[in-house]
Amino acid sequence: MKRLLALIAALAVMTLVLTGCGEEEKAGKVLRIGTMSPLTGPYAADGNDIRQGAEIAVEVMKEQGGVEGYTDIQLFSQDTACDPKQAVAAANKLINEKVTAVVGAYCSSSTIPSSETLAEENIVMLTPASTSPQVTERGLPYMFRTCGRDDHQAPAAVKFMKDVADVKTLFIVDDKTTYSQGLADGVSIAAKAAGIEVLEHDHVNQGDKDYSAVLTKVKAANPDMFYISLQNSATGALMVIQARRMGINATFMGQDAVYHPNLIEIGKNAAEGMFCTFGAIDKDAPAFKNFLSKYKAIANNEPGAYSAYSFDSTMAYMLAVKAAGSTDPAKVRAELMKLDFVGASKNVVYDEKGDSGSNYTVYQIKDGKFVPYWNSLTGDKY
Amino acid sequence: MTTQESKKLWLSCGVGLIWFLIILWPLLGITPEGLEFGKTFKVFGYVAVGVVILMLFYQVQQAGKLNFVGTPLKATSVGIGKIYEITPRWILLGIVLALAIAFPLVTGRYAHDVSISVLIYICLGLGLNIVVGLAGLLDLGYIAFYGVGAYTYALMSLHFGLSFWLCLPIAGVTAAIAGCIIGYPTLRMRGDYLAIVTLGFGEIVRLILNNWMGLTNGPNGIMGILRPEIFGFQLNKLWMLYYVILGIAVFTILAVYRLNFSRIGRAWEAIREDETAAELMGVNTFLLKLLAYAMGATFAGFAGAFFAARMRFVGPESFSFLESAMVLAMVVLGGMGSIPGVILGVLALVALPEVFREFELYRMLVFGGVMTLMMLIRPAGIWPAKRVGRRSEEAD
Amino acid sequence: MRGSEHWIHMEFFIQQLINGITLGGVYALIALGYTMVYGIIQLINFAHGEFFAAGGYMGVILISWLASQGLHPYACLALALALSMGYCALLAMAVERLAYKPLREASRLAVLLSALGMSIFLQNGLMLTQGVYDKGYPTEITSGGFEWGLVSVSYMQIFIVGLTATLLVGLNILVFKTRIGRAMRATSQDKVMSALVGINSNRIISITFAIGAGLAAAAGIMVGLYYGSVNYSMGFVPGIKAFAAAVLGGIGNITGALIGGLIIGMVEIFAAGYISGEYKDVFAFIILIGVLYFRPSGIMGENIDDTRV
Amino acid sequence: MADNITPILELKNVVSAYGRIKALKGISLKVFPGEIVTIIGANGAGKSTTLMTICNIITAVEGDILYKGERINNIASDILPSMGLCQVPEGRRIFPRLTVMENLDMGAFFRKDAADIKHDLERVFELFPKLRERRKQLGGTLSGGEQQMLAMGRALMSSPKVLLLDEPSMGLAPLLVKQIFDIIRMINSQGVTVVLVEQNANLALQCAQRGYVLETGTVVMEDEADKLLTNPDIRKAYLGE
Repeated sequence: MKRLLALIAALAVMTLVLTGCGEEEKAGKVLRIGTMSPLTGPYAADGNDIRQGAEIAVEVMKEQGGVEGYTDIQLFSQDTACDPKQAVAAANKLINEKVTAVVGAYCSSSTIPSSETLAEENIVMLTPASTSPQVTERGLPYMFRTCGRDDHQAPAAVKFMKDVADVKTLFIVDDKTTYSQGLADGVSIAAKAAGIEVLEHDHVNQGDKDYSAVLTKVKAANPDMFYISLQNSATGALMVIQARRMGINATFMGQDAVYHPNLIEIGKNAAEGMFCTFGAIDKDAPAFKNFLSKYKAIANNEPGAYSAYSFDSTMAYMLAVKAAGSTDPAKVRAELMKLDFVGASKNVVYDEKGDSGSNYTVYQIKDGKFVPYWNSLTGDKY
Repeated sequence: MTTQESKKLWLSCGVGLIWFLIILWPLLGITPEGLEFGKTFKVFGYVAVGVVILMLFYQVQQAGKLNFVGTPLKATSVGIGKIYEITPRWILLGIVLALAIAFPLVTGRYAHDVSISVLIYICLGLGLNIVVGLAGLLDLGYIAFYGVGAYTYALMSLHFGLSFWLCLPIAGVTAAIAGCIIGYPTLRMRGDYLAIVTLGFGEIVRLILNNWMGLTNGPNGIMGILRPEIFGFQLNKLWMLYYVILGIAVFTILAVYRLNFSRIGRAWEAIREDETAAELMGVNTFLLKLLAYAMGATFAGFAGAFFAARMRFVGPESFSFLESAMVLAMVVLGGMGSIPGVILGVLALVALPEVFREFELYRMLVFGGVMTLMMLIRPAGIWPAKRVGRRSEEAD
Repeated sequence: MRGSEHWIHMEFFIQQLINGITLGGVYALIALGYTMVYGIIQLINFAHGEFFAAGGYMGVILISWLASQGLHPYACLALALALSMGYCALLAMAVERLAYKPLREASRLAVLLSALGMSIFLQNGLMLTQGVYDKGYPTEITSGGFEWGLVSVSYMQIFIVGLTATLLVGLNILVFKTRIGRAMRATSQDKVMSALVGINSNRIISITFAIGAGLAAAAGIMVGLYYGSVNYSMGFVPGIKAFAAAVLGGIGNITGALIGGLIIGMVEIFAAGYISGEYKDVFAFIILIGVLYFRPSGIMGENIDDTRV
Repeated sequence: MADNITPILELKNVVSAYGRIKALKGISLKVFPGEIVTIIGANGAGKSTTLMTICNIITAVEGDILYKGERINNIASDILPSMGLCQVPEGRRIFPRLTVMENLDMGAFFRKDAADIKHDLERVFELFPKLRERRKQLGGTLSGGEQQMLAMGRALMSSPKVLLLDEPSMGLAPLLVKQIFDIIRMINSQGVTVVLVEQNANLALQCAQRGYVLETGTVVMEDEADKLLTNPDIRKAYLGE
């Protein structure tokens, strides 16, 4: 009987805790930026890269004297676990933290619902990793994307197959996520249009480690190229290891999610010679080198696939705030549209939709390194 | 506590710590560059100090040295208990309801979001409570019905533009049908076989949602679902949605309460306690078990439809096994078969990870540990139902 | 290559059969732990998948450390296998003592949830100590194999099947021929009576956990070696499949776990090979439900006393 | 029995409970070496609980249990057989999926002396020749009488000093019951002290030297067996006259 009291007490405590969260004191003027990425769950590795990229950007900005008018820049990172519900909760939490911009998320299925929540409060969202066309196609005014789009990546990959690798037959495998399947479908359609025979388009499930059944099919089909569209670099490595062990001789090609040092670290010899499409990052450019040295010094590991994009997204926002002199979303948007800066990943320029263009480059793994091989914009080999 | 007992306690504590060190060190200390001890001992140090402090506290408390805190506290709680006992039940429930109604007026967005989650889970928990708590059927795939409800509304809204209020009962019915489909072949099974089969069904539903491109749009999920409307006015603010789900939750609570104390509820409990005996007494166990599945699924269907309307997006990620396990955890942790118990369980398991958000990476670690700890401290749940588990109480 | 379709189909089938046996062997080893623990205390040990993951991690940690000490790769592997099995045994005993033993008299759902909490705890513990990135196994040890036309059998596959068979035979001897095995069977049948004839049931339960976790650790290392990497969340999916395998074979039954593991492995591989990769798990679960519908206590029958409380 | 001999087993004011319900409300009894003592009483009087409390399956809340003068309240159940205290519980509780031979081996689980075990096994097979025939069969496939024999044989394999027997006659045909009681006397004559719990008071009292009568958790009467047999109250209440 006394327990009903406990229920009331628990409700009251919760009310207090939750209201307490909302009423933080405003000491000085602080630029508050949120990050959202999967910090737990199967995509924690990529999520970690995104958070670290943003942290480095803030550090670099502070070293350069910060943003005028703001005493400090604070980063609030939230975990989405690549789950739409948690992503929306994270977005609401960040709104409560009074952030004015969010860098994230990773999975398109998290980015899309959380962007709707953020849009209600006119908070700027810059995604460093969600490549689904739907992210910027919904007409949200404050949605920006620093990475490329799937519907640009697929044609680039197929163009490479047709023009450079001289592929006649193709086998496609994806792992059934919004991103990996969308891209694989895009490649399938573009390849058929380009006259490449798609022998089969098969799927594996997330969380699987055993791909032997599908790979036996690949071996029996004996394609010229084996296109691997997976959500995660480690699963990509597992795929190539098992494929090589089975004696598949096709050329392997992956996409930007498997483009990660992990692919080489785990895949070792099996990954040698594999191609990957990834937004061109000029690793010799001073901007990237600067980023790399900072990253290594602060994060104490190698940057991942999306670290540089996350860095650039955060940087772009801070630069826009600097130029606008305020965090007023309309003014920031105007400044973001005017922005043209040399980032770690590329020259960041946003178009009307909020996209920043894609400049997919095909990389090849050679001697345990990603080496630029072919540029989709110019059609030239490096 | 005698010195001998205390010695024994400290001894087992020491053995435990050494054991912990043996388990921890290989994970932290062995690297290809060589063996390393500093990091391990740092972590171990924190844990050891924490454990020793807890032990000391426990001993002091056992020795009665903390009575100066405990006694007044106890006196206050006894006093409040007396006030509670003389206050009529409806006033207390009224206070709870008033608090729930006033809640969004004094809180921010984030609080609304969390409390909407709490209310959704209350519907889910109470629904599962019918299956697990009342009828005693272990169900590890319960979240499938939630998914069916969510997709029902999503598809109805997308293809036919039907309103939320019309779809809410439809979602309940489709979920109930799904419940019967799942229930039918499983009724022959008992105990843990039921568990794995329901788990299998849950996974099948999730995989179908993820793979049937034509119907569900696969992993991309369904976007652009309409928010609920009232007289043509769209409820697009979070606090408005809060009242919608509050209404659904109150309806669920009332319905489950009525069911609990009805003939059907008693029949379910009879099945839970002794199925053979119930059958001999003329209870149609087959039909009633099916009904339990269907009723449980219906409430999950309602919750699912609301979830789709609230997120304006449904994707298969939201209906994984872990989610089923979570709802089950809420029911068992709160106390099976007891409505306030389930509500407390939901509050604990939704609020905890939110409170722990500050721990960031340690969040789920702490969560898992606390879950085990709570089960160890209160194996029958926070607020066990009076009619459940008498046998286990006797064994105390 | 496309000339002799018939032979391609035959070879394709044989290759899939080999794939299925390998995968089934892995599931069987994990399922054994479930089945043994279930047999003795009727608990679905959700944390079992985490022992598997921990074993995989200890394997890679030890192999790379031992290799850096200049040991022969095979010696590294053997030593790492033994040590990881020991490590997971200790881990399982600690978990049992801490999270399950105090709940011996409580309702089975309470223990189930305690196990679930432990599973979450251990998974995140692994994540925090080992990081979120996958850890790659040294692939040099595992390369090579035989090839006949389209059919290829790697040494690793032979190793997995061989090790599974050896461990199974060893386990059968342990359970059916030794004193401790008799005590285990007696405890699983009647705990009170076992105490009355002088068996310390707590110790026997602890040993059962240790053996089950040891087998899971062996499976973890084999998975790491065969597939190439381990990560902290790897225990979950095979855990569920192995649990299904244990139930399919008849939970509590050692031979049943083997048969169940092989069936689940085969169904998955053949469904992916002949029907569709994304629906393979659906087929695995449908087979499970179908079998249980017609044989409600698994293929080999349940090995649990009906008189238990 | 003279008071100067120390009892081999003694209960002093033992209280035990299932949760809040007290099953034994302060039982005191003495068992002297070499005798057969019977505990009789109606259903639910606490007879089986007494035996379970002696073996620490149910822990005594109050009072002392002394075995050979030593307090054994805190000694774990699984240690007691090695001290010579062995129980055949109600319903026999043989291991149904262990063979007869394995069941007998379980009785000698804590023993290491192979030669003596073999000797005891022979003795058991002499007492129960049926078991020798069926030694490869699973325990669960035996008939009720055979199961009772197996349970007693298993207990003898631990070479007990004190044997606690709980309702050995339950569910058996009269002829078998007689046989079982003959064997109990035989075991006793070989030097094993026997505590016999029975509902069949007539048979039990004929077999035993002394008896205790339990009613709702308390000892209401204790006396020599033949005196109890002739006690009119007892005859009325338990012997159906």
